[in-house]
Amino acid sequence: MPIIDMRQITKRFPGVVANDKVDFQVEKQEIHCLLGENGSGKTTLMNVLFGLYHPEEGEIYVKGEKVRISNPNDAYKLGIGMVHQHFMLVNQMTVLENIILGNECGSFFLDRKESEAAVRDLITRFNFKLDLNQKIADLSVGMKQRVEIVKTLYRGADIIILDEPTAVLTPQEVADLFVILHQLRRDGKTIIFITHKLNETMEMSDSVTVLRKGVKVADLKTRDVNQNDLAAHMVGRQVEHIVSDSVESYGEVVLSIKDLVLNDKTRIPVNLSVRAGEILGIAGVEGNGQQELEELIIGTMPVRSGKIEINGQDITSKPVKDRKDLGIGYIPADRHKNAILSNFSIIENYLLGYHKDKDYIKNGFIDFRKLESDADRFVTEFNAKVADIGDPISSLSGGNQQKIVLSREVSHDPILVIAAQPVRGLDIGAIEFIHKTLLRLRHEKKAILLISAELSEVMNLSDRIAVLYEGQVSAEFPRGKYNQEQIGLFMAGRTEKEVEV
Amino acid sequence: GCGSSAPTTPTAGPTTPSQSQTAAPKDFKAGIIFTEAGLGGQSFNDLAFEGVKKAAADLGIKYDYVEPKSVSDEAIVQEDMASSGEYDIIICVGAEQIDALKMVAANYPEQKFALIDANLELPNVACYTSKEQEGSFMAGALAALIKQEKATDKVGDGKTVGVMVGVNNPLLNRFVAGYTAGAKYINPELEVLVDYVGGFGDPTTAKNIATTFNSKGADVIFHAAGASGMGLFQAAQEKGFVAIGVNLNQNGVAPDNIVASMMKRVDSSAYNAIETTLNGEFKAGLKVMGLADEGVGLNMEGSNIKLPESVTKKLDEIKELVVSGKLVIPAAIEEVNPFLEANKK
Amino acid sequence: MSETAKKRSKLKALSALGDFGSSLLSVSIALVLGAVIILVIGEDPIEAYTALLQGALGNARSIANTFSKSIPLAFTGLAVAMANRGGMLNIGAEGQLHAGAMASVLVALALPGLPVAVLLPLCIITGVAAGMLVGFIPGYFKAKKQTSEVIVAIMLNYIVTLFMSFLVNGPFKAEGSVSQTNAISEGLMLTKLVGNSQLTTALFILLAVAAAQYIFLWKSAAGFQLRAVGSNPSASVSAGMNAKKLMIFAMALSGGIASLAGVTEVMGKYGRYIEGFSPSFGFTGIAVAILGRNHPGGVLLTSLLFGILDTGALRMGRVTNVSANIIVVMQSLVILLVSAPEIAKLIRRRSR
Amino acid sequence: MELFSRMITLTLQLSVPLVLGAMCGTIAERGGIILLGVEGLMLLGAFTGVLGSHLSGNAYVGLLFSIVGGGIFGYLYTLFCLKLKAHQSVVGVGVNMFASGITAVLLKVFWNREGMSDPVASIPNVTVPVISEIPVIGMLFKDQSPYLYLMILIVATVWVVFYRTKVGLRYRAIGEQPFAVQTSGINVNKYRYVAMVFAGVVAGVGGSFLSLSQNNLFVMDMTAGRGFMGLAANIFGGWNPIGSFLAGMVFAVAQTIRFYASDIKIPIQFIQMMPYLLTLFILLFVGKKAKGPEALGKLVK
Ligand SMILES: Nc1ncnc2c1ncn2[C@@H]1O[C@H](COP(=O)(O)OP(=O)(O)OP(=O)(O)O)[C@@H](O)[C@H]1O
Ligand SMILES: Nc1ncnc2c1ncn2[C@@H]1O[C@H](COP(=O)(O)OP(=O)(O)OP(=O)(O)O)[C@@H](O)[C@H]1O
Ligand SMILES: [Mg+2]
Ligand SMILES: [Mg+2]
Repeated sequence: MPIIDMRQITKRFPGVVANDKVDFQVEKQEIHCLLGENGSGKTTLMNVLFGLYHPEEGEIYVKGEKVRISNPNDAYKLGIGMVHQHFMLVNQMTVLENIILGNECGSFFLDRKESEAAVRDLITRFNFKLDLNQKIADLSVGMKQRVEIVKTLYRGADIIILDEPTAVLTPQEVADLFVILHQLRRDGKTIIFITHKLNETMEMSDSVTVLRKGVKVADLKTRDVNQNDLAAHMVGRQVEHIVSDSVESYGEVVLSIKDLVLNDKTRIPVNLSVRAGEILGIAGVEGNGQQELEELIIGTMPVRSGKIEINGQDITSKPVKDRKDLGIGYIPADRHKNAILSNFSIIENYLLGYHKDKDYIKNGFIDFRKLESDADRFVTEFNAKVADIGDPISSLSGGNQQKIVLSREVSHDPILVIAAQPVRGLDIGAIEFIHKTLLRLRHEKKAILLISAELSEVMNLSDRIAVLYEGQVSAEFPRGKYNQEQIGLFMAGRTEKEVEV
Repeated sequence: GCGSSAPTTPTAGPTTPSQSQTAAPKDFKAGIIFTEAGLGGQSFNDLAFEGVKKAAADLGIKYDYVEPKSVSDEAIVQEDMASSGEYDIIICVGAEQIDALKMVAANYPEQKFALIDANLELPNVACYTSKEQEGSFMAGALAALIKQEKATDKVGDGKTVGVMVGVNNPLLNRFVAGYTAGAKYINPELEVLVDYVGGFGDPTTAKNIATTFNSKGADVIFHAAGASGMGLFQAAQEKGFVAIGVNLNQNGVAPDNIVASMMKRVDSSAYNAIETTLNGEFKAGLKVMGLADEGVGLNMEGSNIKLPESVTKKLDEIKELVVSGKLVIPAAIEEVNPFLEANKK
Repeated sequence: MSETAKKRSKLKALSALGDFGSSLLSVSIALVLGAVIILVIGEDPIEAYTALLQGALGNARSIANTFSKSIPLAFTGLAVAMANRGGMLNIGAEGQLHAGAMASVLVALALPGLPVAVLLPLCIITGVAAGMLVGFIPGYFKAKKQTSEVIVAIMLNYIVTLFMSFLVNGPFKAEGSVSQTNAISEGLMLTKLVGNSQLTTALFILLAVAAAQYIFLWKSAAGFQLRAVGSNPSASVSAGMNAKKLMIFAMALSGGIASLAGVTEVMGKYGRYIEGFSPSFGFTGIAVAILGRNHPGGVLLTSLLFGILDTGALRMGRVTNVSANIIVVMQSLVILLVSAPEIAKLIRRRSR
Repeated sequence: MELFSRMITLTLQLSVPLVLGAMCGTIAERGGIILLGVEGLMLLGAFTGVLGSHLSGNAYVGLLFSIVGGGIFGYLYTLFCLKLKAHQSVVGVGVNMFASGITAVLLKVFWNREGMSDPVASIPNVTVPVISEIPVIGMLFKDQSPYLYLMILIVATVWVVFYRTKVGLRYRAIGEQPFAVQTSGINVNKYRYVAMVFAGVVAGVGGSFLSLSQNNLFVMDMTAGRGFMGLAANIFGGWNPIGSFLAGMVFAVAQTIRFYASDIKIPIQFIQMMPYLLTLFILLFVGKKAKGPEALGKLVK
């Protein structure tokens, strides 16, 4: 008997059938992947199970009994917990406070001691490394996720839903998460794991359900399938695997970073350079200076010490706009925060960063004719699914938003493209497209700085790789020199000498 | 009921021949336009309104009134009333209506207007102003005399009295000037504390000013601060000092502590405007209501503080000096010192 | 391309119409509630509302007055909307309009010899400059010190009005018992558009400013930047905008627009600065801006609604015994109900 | 010394409405509701207090009225903000206007008077016998309004509830990340309603302090900007009960100086400006980050 049995679930939103008569069964104590492209209805289905959405049709059985789940409280009573795609944590509060929120010890007064004891019990049992008194705002993404998991455990969940938990994690963190999930399963918990990453599905799940456009297309045992099968189910076609080819000649140095200090504590200088026609990949566990590197080059963070040059021109103390005008295309890691005006139209989003350019601005006014025709062209060229370029960009899915950002940043003939985590949270199709675009740009002799926590992405695309560790470059080498394990060691702070021995 | 009972008592001004009204035409209608400050808080708007209401009761006339929300509304209402032709007299309260009335009254030469608290020379406008400084001078003198004669055990040996007014403007500074002059006229050594509440609807601040004054030694305090003044009376009762009321007889609010009220008979001005128009005796031009005309003056009725004859006699003497024109009371603070220099005893 | 553009504008127009419909419904509810209050105090609501409509729209003069009353509210509404678009709440329009009014009058008084064609623009420009200065301060504090612009502006409202009170009772006091400056020359005042009404060429200034604001915000590069910073400062900074400068700019601009409420009042209606001439135009402007969806067109419509209520109230107060305070209550109900879009939805749902 | 003690007493009195106004703001805004309507809520409290005292003849019944009335108005305020999804800043402007108008209308209804009520029974100041004789601290117990102690009690209670209880933890979380709290199975809106009722109560008490303790009647618009100052104190105090308390005290000290400075020979307007100028200078030199609760104004379903 499946522990979760959802039958014929249908959930409609205005204009979309998000779940169309979906059957979904999960066995006790398994890790069950829910696989599907963006917008295929995975989150919707799980929100139904967690009581956040109410389906138009269908029934839910938990542990054999028919249930009505009308809110998250009901779900918790049935032992169902959920870790959302966007974390539901209170940044200003401590880890402990976040975990106990809603289920605190004490009758009226908060019994901190007892709560802490209860949580501590839990984290030692599962071997979580968490400082209960740290503020959430100071935690890394991986840590935050751990807090989310502890939260569900603390509420007594034995069925834990994780919505795209690895989308924002570094390889190390992903590995750590898998260890935790396996441990949880050993302890009798059931895990539902939403993802669109095939390798992860293969690596850690027991069974897989695939959704496509709101319809369930497959129920599989992981051991019976391979990645290609899964991809075919998911996308409905075979998928390419994009790897860079080798290039014989590079152009001049475009970006040159001299003695730049990323980490104010260690103050170890960093030297890097990117040549025209070259992709320099920056690998490393997130939080090791990537953010600073990105911001120091683009100019949103002032340079304390060191020098940055573009085509030999010192830009160290130039304002952002002047730098961008030299020909920098910039895809920031946090696109919602740094690259998008969400309630502005798609057209207007194409103006962001070009709000002073002669192409679009005539006598201080916006040349909408030119802007709209460019927007139309970019949207088509980049294959973004857009109903109307006058719609707010927030009406697009993340993948399509990223395509808008990418097309904006690379279509103005930049000499340097900084792409930070460019495919984070995107599905296979979109990733394919973005990777192809980066390679195309490289052929067009652009210099590309690719910052990514996704090691395979860096290894597949880069001509050279630099690994960041605690604000310094722990290794720099041409592609192919080291394998994944070795690079993993650099990411942990080992030097080339240590690794070669 | 204390302050509230007062408005029902005022006998309409001295010019009330009460026989003439018997044949009041049923359709006589007055319009009254208040200042932007509106009714409430025992301001001159309220006083004028009392006069109109009394006229309605005595003379059987009808009236409409408007409380404008801004100064510019006053012109709209004046124009609207005048153009309607419904009103036998339109009474405008407050000097801030002068600019608008200058235009409107000129445009409607047949329409009769009364302007209260300001002067405008037009053939169809009857104007009434008061000499607040004269009444306030009496209040100041009273304050000084109470202290000098130890008229009540609520005052001490200190040499300080106080006055607070609603805001710092020329009209209210007449009260300040008159009071200061009056107090120092009696006793040049008195110190007169002055403060401005900052509004007419803030009794709390008024009370704090009063207690602060009192802690600095002031034990007779006068106000011209509308409803804020209620805070003064509250403080007077709590701290046990003497207060002087304003505009209408406020003595009943705290009869043990309010020794007198400085009356300003705006009500009789309004009454007079209606009555003369009704009787066909409307006369344009300015009527100044001073001590001489009983337009301002002290009222001790209803106070439980009984003044010794030494005080009342002296007050009568001073009043005589003012009425006869021997003392010309300063209407601005700058004029107080020259006045005192000139009238050194 | 132009096809989709047309469709787009049609859709926008439709949704605007829907918004307008809900607002009208809310206004009606407010009027019904007002009618109940009027009944309770023993007056006839029909008579009262007839008077209100007549007073506001009964003849050319009252229509003109209605427009004239909506002008200062439209200016403060535009001002608050401008700041809102830049991500700032300008609660200081009251202080800004007082500063503007005083500055323009003082220039007029100081330079009586200049020809009107020179002096009038000079007065307006000085007034706007003064408003911009007062608006600049909270913007500057916010940008440089991260102090809440709300608290700074509240303090400035008190400081500016007290300072104006000082000027008008001290150095620039006119003869007489009113706290006001001397009158400026009559020729300098804004020209009346309808005889015996208060509608002046201020209307044209307003329409020009509203149009300019629309064009600025949605058609100009600077306006785009201002809205961008207001909507997502960090993305704007990453795109090379100077967020701090733009914040200050938005507040200064807002202050300048707010000042026009004061400038056009004193130059159009009074011919002098009078203490307390503004019945909280600045605060009501917040409601006007938000009810007008921070859009110049919406602001103009909303202010007109307020103008109708204000002007009509005068007649209603005169011919009935409905006091000014009841009108204040009704206006506040209009503000409250129009600000609550759900009310219209709730009612539609019920009636289905 | 005598002067000093009087100044202290005055400062304490002045602080009561400011601190309570600030507390009202703190309670509401920590849960994510923008409260520009403190002024109006206080005015309504001042009115209901006097009404209660008038109807019953007992000032303490008046206080009770202001408490209950404040709670009801706090509830209605929230109804607009949450159920009717009104723009919260506009609700503030609207409520301030409504309070001013409706109290004036009701003055006419209950007392048939314009602008102010008849005097009613008021709550006298108290002097705690023995303790008031102790030097220095004695001042705190000599001739003080009972509201002062009520205020301290409220500040302490809010602090304890915020930082020492379960509901406080949840409520503070609501102001930062209501969705997170909601997914923990907590009814966010219920918490907001309850908190806003308390915010209304605090405003009501602050209002009736003016009408029943400082005075013995209601005067139109008698709050005279104290609600706005309270709101400023709340922001200045960092949306925190102790901060609000201290900020309210700072403002009160500034006002006390204003009363004692009125004999200095400078124009009165500059003296009246002092509290506001002082606040600006503190902001300029001390600097105070304008970081409010993250979810201010955000609604959940
Ligand atoms: N609240 C909503 N209102 C309207 N439509 C929605 C809503 N949530 C989801 N949808 C629609 O439902 C469909 C399924 O969305 P859902 O978020 O479940 O997809 P998903 O598989 O989780 O995708 P992703 O990988 O992007 O997380 C999409 O087409 C989306 O547009
Ligand atoms: N409240 C909503 N109303 C309408 N549509 C919604 C709503 N929420 C989400 N959607 C739709 O759901 C789709 C997926 O949204 P979501 O935010 O999950 O995207 P994402 O996961 O960031 O994107 P991607 O998976 O493509 O990277 C979008 O097309 C969006 O239009
Ligand atoms: Mg997604
Ligand atoms: Mg999803």
